[in-house]
Amino acid sequence: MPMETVFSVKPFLAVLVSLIAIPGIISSRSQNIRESWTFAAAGIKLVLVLSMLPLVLNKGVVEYTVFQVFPNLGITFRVDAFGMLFALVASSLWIVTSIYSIGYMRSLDEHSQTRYFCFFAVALSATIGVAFSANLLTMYLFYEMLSLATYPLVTHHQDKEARSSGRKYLFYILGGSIGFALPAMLITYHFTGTLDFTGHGVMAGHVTSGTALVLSLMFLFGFAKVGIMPMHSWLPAAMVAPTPVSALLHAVAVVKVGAFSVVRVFTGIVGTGVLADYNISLVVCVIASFTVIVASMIALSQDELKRRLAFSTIGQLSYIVLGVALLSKSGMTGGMLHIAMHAFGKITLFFCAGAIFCATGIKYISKMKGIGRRMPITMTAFLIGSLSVVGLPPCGGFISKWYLVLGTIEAGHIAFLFVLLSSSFLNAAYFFPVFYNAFFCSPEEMLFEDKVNEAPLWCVVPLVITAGISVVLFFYPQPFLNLAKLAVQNVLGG
Amino acid sequence: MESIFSLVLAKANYAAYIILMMIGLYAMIAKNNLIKKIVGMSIFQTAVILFYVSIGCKKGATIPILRHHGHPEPVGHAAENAGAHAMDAAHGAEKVVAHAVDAAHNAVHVADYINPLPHVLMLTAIVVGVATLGVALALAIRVYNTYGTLEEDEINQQLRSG
Amino acid sequence: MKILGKLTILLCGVLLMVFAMEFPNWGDPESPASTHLSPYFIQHTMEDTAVPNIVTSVLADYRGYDTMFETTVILTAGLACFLLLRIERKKIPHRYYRHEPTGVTLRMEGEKYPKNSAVFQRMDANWVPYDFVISRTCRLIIPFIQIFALYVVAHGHHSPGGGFQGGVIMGASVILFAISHNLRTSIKNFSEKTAALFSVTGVFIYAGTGALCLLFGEVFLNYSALAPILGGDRVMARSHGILVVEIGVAVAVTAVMIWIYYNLSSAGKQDEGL
Amino acid sequence: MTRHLPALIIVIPLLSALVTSGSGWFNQKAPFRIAVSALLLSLLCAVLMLIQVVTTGIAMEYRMAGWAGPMGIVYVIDHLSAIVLVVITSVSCLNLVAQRKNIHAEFKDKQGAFNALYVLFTAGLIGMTATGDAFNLYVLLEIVSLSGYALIGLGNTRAPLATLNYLFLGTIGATFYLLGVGYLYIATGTLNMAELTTMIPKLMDSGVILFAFIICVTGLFVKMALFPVHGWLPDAYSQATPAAAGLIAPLTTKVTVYILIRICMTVFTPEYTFDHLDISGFIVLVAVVTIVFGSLSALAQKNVKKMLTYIIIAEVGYMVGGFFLGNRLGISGAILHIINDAAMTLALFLAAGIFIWKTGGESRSDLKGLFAKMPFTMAGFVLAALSVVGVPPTCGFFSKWYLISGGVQAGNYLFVAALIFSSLVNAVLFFRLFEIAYFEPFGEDEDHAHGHGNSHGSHHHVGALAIKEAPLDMLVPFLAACMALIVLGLYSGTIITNIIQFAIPTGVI
Amino acid sequence: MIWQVELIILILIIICAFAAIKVRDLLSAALLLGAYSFLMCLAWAVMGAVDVAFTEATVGAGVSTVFCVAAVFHTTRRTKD
Repeated sequence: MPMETVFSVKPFLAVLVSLIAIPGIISSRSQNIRESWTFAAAGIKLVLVLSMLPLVLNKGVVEYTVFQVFPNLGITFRVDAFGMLFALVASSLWIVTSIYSIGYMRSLDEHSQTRYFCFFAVALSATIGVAFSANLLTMYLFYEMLSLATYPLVTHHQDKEARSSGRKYLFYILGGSIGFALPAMLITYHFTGTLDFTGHGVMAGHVTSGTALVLSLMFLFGFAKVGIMPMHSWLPAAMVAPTPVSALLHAVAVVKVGAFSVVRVFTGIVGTGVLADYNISLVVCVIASFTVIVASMIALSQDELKRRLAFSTIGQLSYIVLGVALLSKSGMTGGMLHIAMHAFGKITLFFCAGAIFCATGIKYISKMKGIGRRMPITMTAFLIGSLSVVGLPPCGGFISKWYLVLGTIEAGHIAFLFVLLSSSFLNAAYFFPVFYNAFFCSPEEMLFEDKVNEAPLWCVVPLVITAGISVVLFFYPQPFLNLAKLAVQNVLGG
Repeated sequence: MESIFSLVLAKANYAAYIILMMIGLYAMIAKNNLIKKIVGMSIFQTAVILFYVSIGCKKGATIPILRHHGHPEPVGHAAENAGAHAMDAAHGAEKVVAHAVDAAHNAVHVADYINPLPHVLMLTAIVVGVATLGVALALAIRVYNTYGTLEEDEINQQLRSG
Repeated sequence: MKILGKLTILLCGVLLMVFAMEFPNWGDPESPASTHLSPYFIQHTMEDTAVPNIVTSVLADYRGYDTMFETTVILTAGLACFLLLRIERKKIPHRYYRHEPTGVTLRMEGEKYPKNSAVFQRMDANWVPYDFVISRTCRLIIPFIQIFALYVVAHGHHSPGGGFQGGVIMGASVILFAISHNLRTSIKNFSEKTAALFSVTGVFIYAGTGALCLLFGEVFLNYSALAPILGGDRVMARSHGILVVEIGVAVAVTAVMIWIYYNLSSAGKQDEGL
Repeated sequence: MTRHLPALIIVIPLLSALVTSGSGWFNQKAPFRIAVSALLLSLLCAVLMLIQVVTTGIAMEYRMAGWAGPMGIVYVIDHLSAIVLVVITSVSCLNLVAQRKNIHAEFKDKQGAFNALYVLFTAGLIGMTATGDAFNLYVLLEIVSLSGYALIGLGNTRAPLATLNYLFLGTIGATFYLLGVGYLYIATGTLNMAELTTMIPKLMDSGVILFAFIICVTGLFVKMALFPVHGWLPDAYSQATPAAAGLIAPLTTKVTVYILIRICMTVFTPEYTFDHLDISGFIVLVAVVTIVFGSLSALAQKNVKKMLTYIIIAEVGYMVGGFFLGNRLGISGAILHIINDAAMTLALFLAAGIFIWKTGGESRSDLKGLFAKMPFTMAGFVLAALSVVGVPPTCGFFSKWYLISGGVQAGNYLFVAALIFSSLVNAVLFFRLFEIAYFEPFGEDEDHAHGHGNSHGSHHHVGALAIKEAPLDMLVPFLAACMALIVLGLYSGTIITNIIQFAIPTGVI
Repeated sequence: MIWQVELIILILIIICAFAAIKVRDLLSAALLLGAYSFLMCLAWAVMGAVDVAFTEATVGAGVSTVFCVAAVFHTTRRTKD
């Protein structure tokens, strides 16, 4: 596998750029200046990420070591296909979310907006850091940074509910990472002497099957952001956050960082060989399938829109884990691709939920009767988003799910095919009532006393954009598909 | 009889220091009154000094002050050597042997004098003892000014109730 | 607590006893302590430092660095007592005065007090009549004690004693004065500020001598570097250097002992004392 | 000049302490200035020596009074002591600068004595670190202890009693150490650490040496507050004034751990400590109990300072346990943690000092609304807390990394579990504080009398709305300390490969 | 070094130490501590440690005792144990 390695400071800059913007954000006197700092940082970040894309597509990697903290282990960045895929998703969605944040926060006149934008920037830095990290240590560093930076965002409202949710959030996330991931990382380091992500993992030949299983499970549950049951309940709780936060962080950045980390560790540290040889993949598949089904069923029973979306996310995240754990070429492609596809679909859904809340103050599905007539654009976008999540054409979600389904067949585990299919039905089932309520029920008098129209422009534009991208990705999935295929090639070879 | 007697004699000092030390330690741990504890502390420290002084003892030797008359005779010789000692006496042990032969004419017999080093150390320890005692008493006076008592249980009672 | 204490000391005691059995016999001239390092001191003190009292030479020269900190320990204790106890002179609710001509004791309250005059004399609250014998005897012997203290300091090279012992005796003489008369009289003669400054000066003499050696290009406390100013050859310079630092020790110890006594005996008020 | 650095680093503070103390009788501003400049000079010396030692790779030796080897007292600056010296001087200097206002408020007319004791304390620590003589160590230990008693005893009304208890235990500890030195002397006839190193291997089976080891180590355990003998620490440290706590809390236990390492490695040799004696497992167990106990006790505290003191106890467990794992990773971790923990504790106590200065209380509920009122202070506090929890890239993570790796290598999973447990508990502890500071609005209840008899400092209390960010001369040193946490973390690799690696005898793997 | 003398002194020292922590009066305890120190100083003088004995005589038996008495004077003589 010829690989061109370029040593460049770009990945580090991409991580740093939003941190550099923070002093600007803090010291800004007016809202507009503050927001322009955010946009500037977001734009530069996207440009930096994009500038590395051609190289990565040509099977090259970009490397940069910032600090050598241990003799053979440093804070090192390394951009490869999989990381690029994730970074591309995150950095492009940051711009959209920033637009949305402005609309949402200003229209609701939220307090402490400066703090909000600061931590948003930190969170993004951390996300890109995770995407570009070259070894487990760097990844852990940014993972923790993300956990902590999102705490003030999750608890933005600073009320009782936010407090208890924040507590739950930290309990699961920090508890998982310190309690499981950190020791697992150290034990791995002890056995293998390295933590670098390689194509085939580093554990092979160093650990026994039992140890490998325990370590894999410790990683799986330790990176609790992936929301594998039983480490999932922080996610619905974290929905107390302002919607843009839920959108970017809980549909995209945080949870996807969890999924990304798990995938990275499984492929780069544990190694596909070990996963297959010691039957760890099967165990992981079973756990993921369980999560997929149960989360979808719980989602059915939720009335609050954001909570329903949250449980939907839990299920969808397990798709990714499941896809990768299948260890077949298509399955892995599907899993990795799902990171991108689901991100665009789910963020649309969250934007819609936020827009509805912004315009009407409604959180519950049962009260959204007839809302589609008042907010047609929003609800159409919602339809597209949910189609993508369910996995129906003409949306991007279809592509990833297609690959996943192929993957189960390729791997010869037909049982998981049924899991996927039944889960898709469940997905459809929990999104259907929303449309039904929105479009086919007559509006209740009480709810629309005032004139209710679409949410502010700042809110609507982003969701139109993301819905559009979701559709576009169905017809033109190449950028992400190529990256995913490249990534799989790196892992499985050939 | 003779052997037991000599054994007791040989270790009597060590036994005494251990007993004293334990008395002091007991007072510090178990006594209720702060001044008593301080007294115990003093006894405790002095016991260790007794131990050190016992180390320094040497049978048939006298106090560590050289018998001499007027100025030291080999001054000139010593003056040349003083710097040299300072510079390269790193191999002290070998030097000692070398000098033992060398210094035979000096008429200073090591066996005649008690080991002075523990004495020096203990001067320091005594001073540390009195310094600690002073600070401890100062603290005890402050405690008394605050609580009006020196009994620990009464102080604890006051702390609990108020 | 008592039972715990008894148990602890029993355990410690037995343990100590067991290990003490391994010691070389008491007074054994062949023990490592007597054969390893000390012979060097015994044999070379004269040629190295020209001080026959080996303890003094080891104390102030070979291990002079230790002794400097030993003096600092004393200073630290002085500072600690001062800091812990010294309080601003608060309003004293009442004072006792003695009308000299009549011998009547008056208790006075409020703000205004008579200035110390020939007629009214301030007394401590728990005053006991001066014992003529004690106060006169003390007056009489204090000068002798002080001269003895000076002798102990100065003759430390040749006989037991040195800066420490001399300093303590000197300090004790002032304390004796304070006890036999009263604290205020003593403070009037030797104020707290004087004590504080003297204690600092004493340590400064020691450390400064050491630092002077640095200036002369030798290592810290190597008095032989001071030969040009102290006179004599390098060996005698050591001997003289020892005397200088002993004086420093004596000054420091004297002052600190007095200082600590002032603070302890008056609980920091420096007004009425033991 | 370079030759004299090991003497200058301690002589400068000593002489200036004297001048400070004297000048306090004439001028109330001079003492502070003299003290700061002396500590700065000392810091300079320490840095120069570190550079010299690292570049040459040879330990510096300084013969006090010109007497070499066993006759005189020798100062030895090797890699280990050089780095610890830098830590001591910088922590002391930073804290003094940060506490200027506190000191002025608390000791109006005793500036001279306070600053002198402060500097003497530092000088004592420097001496303890640099000395190569077992008895000289005792003398300096006593200087540190005595000035420490005075500094702590100046705290609030409860402080004298706490200090007296500290004094008793401290004296027991120091006297045990002295006794241990006596046992060593009786068996070998020397007090010089370098010579003891060469003599002890010949006497490995001697009971006297064994007992000397036991009693020395026990004495040091008392001084560093390991589990069964920790009782004095929380009371003493939490009752001290902020200025004193900020100096004593970061340094005393850490330097004592350094002494432990020095005694075990330089005097008793690693072969004796780890291989010949079969006690490592037991001591690691004690350390584990200390960690668990410290963490759990910290959970039960309402008073912020008291909570911090229990964390210190747990951290002592980290270091002792890591050292007695007996492998290179564990010892590296312990040494690295000495440095890191000093910085972390300094930052935490400076933060506590700022809180007390601004709000007048030290209970948890006094932190209400501080995130809004003092964002920079709280940002620093969060950073320090994260370091204690062990979140990268703060330094706490890296030392914990080495400690855990050491535990894994030694197969001591109990120790690993204890470290993880303690990290989790620390996370709970600090996030509980953050919750209060973040969620509860400021000044919900106005009375700061929370029934713990803390009258001291309440005069600083000003109206609720008047509280803004802390004064600059408190904030800047504090933030500097916080930045140091990150810098230390990022350069921990450099510290390990260039300094600590050479501090561990090659025999240890 | 006459061992009989020394033995007697050691025994007296132990008695003094015991008495100092047993007596129910702090002033007596302080004075017994002084006596203890003085006997200790005698013991050391017998052992040939003249400088140490001298120091103990001035510091331990002299000044320390005065300090203790001063402290007792300012606090209380009463004690329960």
